[in-house]
Amino acid sequence: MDLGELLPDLIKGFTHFTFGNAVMIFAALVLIYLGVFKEIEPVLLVPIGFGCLLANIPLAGMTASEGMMGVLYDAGIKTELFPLLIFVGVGAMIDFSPLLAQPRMVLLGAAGQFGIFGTLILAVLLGFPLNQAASIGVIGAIDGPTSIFVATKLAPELLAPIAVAAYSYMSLIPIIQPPLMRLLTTKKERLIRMEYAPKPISKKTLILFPVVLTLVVGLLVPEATPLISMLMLGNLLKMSGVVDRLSKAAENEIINIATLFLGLAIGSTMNAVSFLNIDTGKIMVLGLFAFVLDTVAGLLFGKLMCFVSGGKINPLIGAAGISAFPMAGRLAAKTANDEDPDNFILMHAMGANTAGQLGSVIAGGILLSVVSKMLGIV
Amino acid sequence: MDLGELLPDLIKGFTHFTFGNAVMIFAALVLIYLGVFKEIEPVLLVPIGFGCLLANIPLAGMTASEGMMGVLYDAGIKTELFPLLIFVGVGAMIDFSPLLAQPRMVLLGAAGQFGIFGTLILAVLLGFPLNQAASIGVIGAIDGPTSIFVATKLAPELLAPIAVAAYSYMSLIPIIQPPLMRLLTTKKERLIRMEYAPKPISKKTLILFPVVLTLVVGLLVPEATPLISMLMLGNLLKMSGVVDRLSKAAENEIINIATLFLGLAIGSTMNAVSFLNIDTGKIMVLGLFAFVLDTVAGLLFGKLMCFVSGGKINPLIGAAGISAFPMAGRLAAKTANDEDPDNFILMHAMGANTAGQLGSVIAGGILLSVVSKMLGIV
Amino acid sequence: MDLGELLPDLIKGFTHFTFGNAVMIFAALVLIYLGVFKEIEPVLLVPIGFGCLLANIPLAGMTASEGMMGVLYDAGIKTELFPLLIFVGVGAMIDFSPLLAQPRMVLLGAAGQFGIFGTLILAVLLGFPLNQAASIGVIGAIDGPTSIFVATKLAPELLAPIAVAAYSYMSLIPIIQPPLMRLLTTKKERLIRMEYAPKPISKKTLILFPVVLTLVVGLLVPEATPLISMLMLGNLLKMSGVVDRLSKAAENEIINIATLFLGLAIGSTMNAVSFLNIDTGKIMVLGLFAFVLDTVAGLLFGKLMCFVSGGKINPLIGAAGISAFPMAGRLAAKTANDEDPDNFILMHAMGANTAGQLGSVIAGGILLSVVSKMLGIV
Amino acid sequence: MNDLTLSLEITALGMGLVFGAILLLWLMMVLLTLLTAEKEIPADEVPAPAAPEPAAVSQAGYKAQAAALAVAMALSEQELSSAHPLPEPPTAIVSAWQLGMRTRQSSEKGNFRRH
Amino acid sequence: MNDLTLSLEITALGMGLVFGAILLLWLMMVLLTLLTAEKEIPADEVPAPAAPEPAAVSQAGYKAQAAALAVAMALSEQELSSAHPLPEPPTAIVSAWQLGMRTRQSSEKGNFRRH
Amino acid sequence: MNDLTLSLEITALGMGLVFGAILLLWLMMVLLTLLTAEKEIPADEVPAPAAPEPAAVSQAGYKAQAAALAVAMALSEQELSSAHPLPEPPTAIVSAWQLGMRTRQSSEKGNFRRH
Ligand code: NA
Ligand code: NA
Ligand code: NA
Repeated sequence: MDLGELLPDLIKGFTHFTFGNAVMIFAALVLIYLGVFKEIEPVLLVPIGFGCLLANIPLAGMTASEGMMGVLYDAGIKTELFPLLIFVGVGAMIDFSPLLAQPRMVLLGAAGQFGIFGTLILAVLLGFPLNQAASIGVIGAIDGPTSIFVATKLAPELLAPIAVAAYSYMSLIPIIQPPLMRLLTTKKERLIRMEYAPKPISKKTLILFPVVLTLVVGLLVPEATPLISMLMLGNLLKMSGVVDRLSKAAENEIINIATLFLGLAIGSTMNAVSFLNIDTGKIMVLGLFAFVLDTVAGLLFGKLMCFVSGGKINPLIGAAGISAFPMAGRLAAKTANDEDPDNFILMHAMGANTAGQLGSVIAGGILLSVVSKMLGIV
Repeated sequence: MDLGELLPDLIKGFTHFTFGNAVMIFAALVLIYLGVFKEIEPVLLVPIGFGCLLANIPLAGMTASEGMMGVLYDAGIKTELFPLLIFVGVGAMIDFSPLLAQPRMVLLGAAGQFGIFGTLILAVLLGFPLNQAASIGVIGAIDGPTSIFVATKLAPELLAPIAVAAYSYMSLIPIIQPPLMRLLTTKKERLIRMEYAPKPISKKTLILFPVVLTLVVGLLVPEATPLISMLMLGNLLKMSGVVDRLSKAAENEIINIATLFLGLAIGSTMNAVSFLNIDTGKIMVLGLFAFVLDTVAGLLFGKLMCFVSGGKINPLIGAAGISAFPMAGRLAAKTANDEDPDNFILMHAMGANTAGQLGSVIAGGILLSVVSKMLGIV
Repeated sequence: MDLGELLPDLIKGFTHFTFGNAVMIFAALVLIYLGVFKEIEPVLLVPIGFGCLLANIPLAGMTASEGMMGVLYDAGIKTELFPLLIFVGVGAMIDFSPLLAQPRMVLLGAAGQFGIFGTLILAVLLGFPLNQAASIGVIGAIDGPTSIFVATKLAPELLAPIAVAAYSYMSLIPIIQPPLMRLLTTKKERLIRMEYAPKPISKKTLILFPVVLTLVVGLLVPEATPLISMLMLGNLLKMSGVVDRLSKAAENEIINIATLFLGLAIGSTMNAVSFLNIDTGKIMVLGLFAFVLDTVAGLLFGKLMCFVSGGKINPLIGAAGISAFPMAGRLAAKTANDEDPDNFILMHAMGANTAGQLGSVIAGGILLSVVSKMLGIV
Repeated sequence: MNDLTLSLEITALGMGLVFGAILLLWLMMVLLTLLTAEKEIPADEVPAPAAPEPAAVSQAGYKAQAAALAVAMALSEQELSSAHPLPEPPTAIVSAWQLGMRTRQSSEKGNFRRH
Repeated sequence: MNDLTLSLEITALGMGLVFGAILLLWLMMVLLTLLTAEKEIPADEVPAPAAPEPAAVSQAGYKAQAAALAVAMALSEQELSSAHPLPEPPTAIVSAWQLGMRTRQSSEKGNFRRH
Repeated sequence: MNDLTLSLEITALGMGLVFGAILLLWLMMVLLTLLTAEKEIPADEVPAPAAPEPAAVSQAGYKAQAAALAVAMALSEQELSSAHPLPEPPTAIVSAWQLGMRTRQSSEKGNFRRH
């Protein structure tokens, strides 16, 4: 062994370093920067960014199937365990009483899914095959776990850009939505006050709701069962009030660990070869389009409900129907409040927002069902 | 693609729905109802019920081996990891000092296992093959993880009804035991007061006990080693007082997550095809019989000890020897206290109860050993 | 079936019990004793000791690949998941600001790695093949997860004695180091006071440090990436201050569970056949040698820095460069404080100590790289 | 059939199904709310914020009240931390015994005892 | 041999073994207790309920006592939460330093210092 | 080449690389510290011990101060425990609504309101 023979080995980290790696590491740093300093979805963007960093250090071997990131990917992404476990925790954090008190708000949760299908069409026009186009469309569900779940089934090769788009834009909602809200509604509409005289929702209703919903959605859209059932399991654990140990575990240990590992595993698929291509760029653009389209459709449907109700419904709550729970709901309430400091529509917006969460999961299941059928996957 | 072709696909959830599914979903609702509204072992019955619900939604695919429930089943039931992890947590919650202060109480822990063997004989008479009969008998251990552990080894096809019977009846103990207690003991016996002048148990004794017990039981009954060792590991972590981090993790994170996943995985095996048959009905009846027989044997042995000790032992504590830790112990003390508000036998009952816990695990291991040998499994 | 036929089966636990088992069980009891009563690294020695106990109960079947210990070993040691997860937690507990405030301290982290290579040479002289000698040398990293990580890659057959040596001696540091400190430094040197007028370290620096360090070390020593990146991930989660959920999970649930399982799994490899041989004895002696050599090298380098700086550096902090975070740092400060109650060098010692942690990981990666290359493993 | 036509069909079908499912959900919610309505339930039994409201503290501004609140919270926290549905930790057994002994003593003396 | 005979045999053998094992356990417990008995250990060193007993609060009934208790509990909780056997979090290092600096100052001034 | 020579080579190479890497780290740290130094940051913004220092309690020794501290700690603990970056639990929504209603009321009445 002489030094001349050894030198290539000493600098192998640098000699295997490609320009693509540099670009992706820059992207990783941007994600970490956005998470840490801009506080944009830090619980996901920091692990995703860090995973991306690791995926672009040559020869580190962490993303090989026997490396740590490969182990996490196989254990939690391939099996879909991580997004489903996150949903158990999210379910334990959702309160459906604003929705149950005003059931008609559920319609806004349907309207806020137009973006999914609009984006699908556009993706097809841009040349994506149907399975990929559908996966890209589900960014329009504006719900991380749903996007990841569907993409894993239909187009796992696009998982990384889809997840990054879904989570990045979700945190940009406070920037994306307000201009659209002001553009599409009149000041008079934004000033509409809504009564909130909810009928009291009994504990029994709140406990039965997740069970019955699982059954109904499960029978209507079997493909949505995993997502909806885990969301509802978390909700049942919380609402039942008798399994504090389990609901605390769901809200804390389970969701925290699953989130950390999910982020790392997804980030670790962002290697230069598979991520740095024109498709990724298209997906980022299409993702933005999906967010805009969802918001527009929600607002327009809100205006329709305003018209039909004789001006009793503030169309701003339509924007909360896109999902993005709970940010979109708070944002709609804040926008109305900014216009008139005495206007409080938070409960209505949260009703629409939880409806959007349900609508997103259902739409994701329907898309999965229809596209699988058409592609003969089933 | 025309709509006529599509329709069957739209309602596939309903067309695949069988009467058996309906029955099982009803059963699932009953389990959830018992857990949530009657607070019967909710930490297990709610997840089991929810898992059962999921197993009977057609085409949901959650119980397939690559579905979430299948993944949990393979990871934690097939490997026996979940019941053993639960035992680590249970061990961290047991205090053996009442037993160590009155070692003769340990005999009651042996008497409370007659139900296992009586049930086995009856199950054989009802036509169950030996491996299944033995698994059904272990319901008489009145200890969830032991029942699951033995059934997984000897008759995994009966896991669901056995687990459901074990946990459902365990929570019915406050209904099952008191009539038997009153029937089999005289008022004079129930009024017996017991002195409690325990010798102080040193910290050293409490720390050495789990280690020595693991060794002794491990050498005597190797088949009981996994169960007894994990129980004792949890106890050692707790009693040592120097690994607070680990004992807290055992008592909280580990047991909570394992319990949630165990319940879901077991519930998900309750599909209509494998659960809805005459065997399940027989098992439910045999399980009840096992509980009754255990209590009777315990009480009779308590009466024997009362007689031998010259009337110094209250036979009620015999009923605490069945395991069902810690409910049975508290129930025996409460029954004596109801008869005479100044009669406190809690420490004696808890001694018998922890002895019952040990006896159940040992009896489970012995049964596993003997039956494996006879069936030539080994 | 007659009793004569049955008897061998009844006492099979004893008939399969070997003298080796007895010796190993004694060793297990010693480990548990040291952990519980001497409080020597109890979070690791108690689980390791208990795992060893289980491995030496004949026919218990827990260490078979389908037994619980086998499952844990395959899930967390073979995949290297447990040591890496522990590092995420450790990273969340390290504060690099003392090091960043006095960057030259980092040199001491290099000096404290001489023991690795000195021990390797000695191990080769004692007849160990190169891969085993290198694994034994890494005991000199004085860092549990690093030792386990490297041994798993190069010589998994020696994992148990290496892990036991690494953790046992680490806790003997308060006994091993002080005599060496007094032997190798003059009283005058020990009395040297050090100014601590650190420049303030900005939050931005503390956040960027783990990211940049991962990149730099990853490119320089790809083999060190898994270890250094997980350490830095934990540190980033903590320092960023925006993902409290995740850093809490890393510091608590993740590290606690991984530690318990790691200890059990490693202990369970300590069966009589593979552990009780002359090699284990040699490794224990070599491990002690590694610790001594590291301390000596650190102190001598500390004296060199003292000389070069014109007597402004207290050479005691050299002993903190061996890693063994955070005991070695505290011990160096305590020794100076014992000599002169008004002499406080804790921050300098902690700077050297965190440098030692980094140096240990880097040295582990370099050794892995060089030896893999030479053995043609790569 | 090309992908574009297909995607348009998926859109029509998909949004139709989404609205259909959502309408059924609406129906389900109305029925569920009706069937499980409990007239006797007062409004405040709907899951309300469990924590004492900090606003109350600042409004009152009295030190004594703050101290009382601190005591109450510390006690409630303590109760909370020992509440779990699985078998209670070992100490519970001992303290149950002690409670029993004390109950006996106090009932002999006729002392008042809460709980 | 049919299954019934077999099951009767299993029962006889099984219960025999269970009682045998339990008798050995009894012996083991007696021996263990004898061998590890510590005369000098006062009774209260047996793991006792760690939490301050709520009963004491209600019996005393004095507000001052309650406040003192709250302080004590808050302090003990704080200590508890920072106590763990693994390396302490970063802040510990800084505060150890500060403690050191203060110890120096106070020892120069001759102040009283607890701990 | 025999193993001993090899091991000597490994030692030379290994320690050389370790020192090389560490020197590069030194450089990196100096650069990083220089490039990210923030003049305007006051010293106390460096992560400091979050917990109130127990020493302060013993030094002061006044009961009133201790009570105030207990209140402060209890409040801070409460805040801490409800702080997490993911969607807040259901109660948060209700209390946000209540807060909104109260803000409206109080702004109509012109009451002072902290936060
Ligand atoms: Na949506
Ligand atoms: Na039993
Ligand atoms: Na080292």
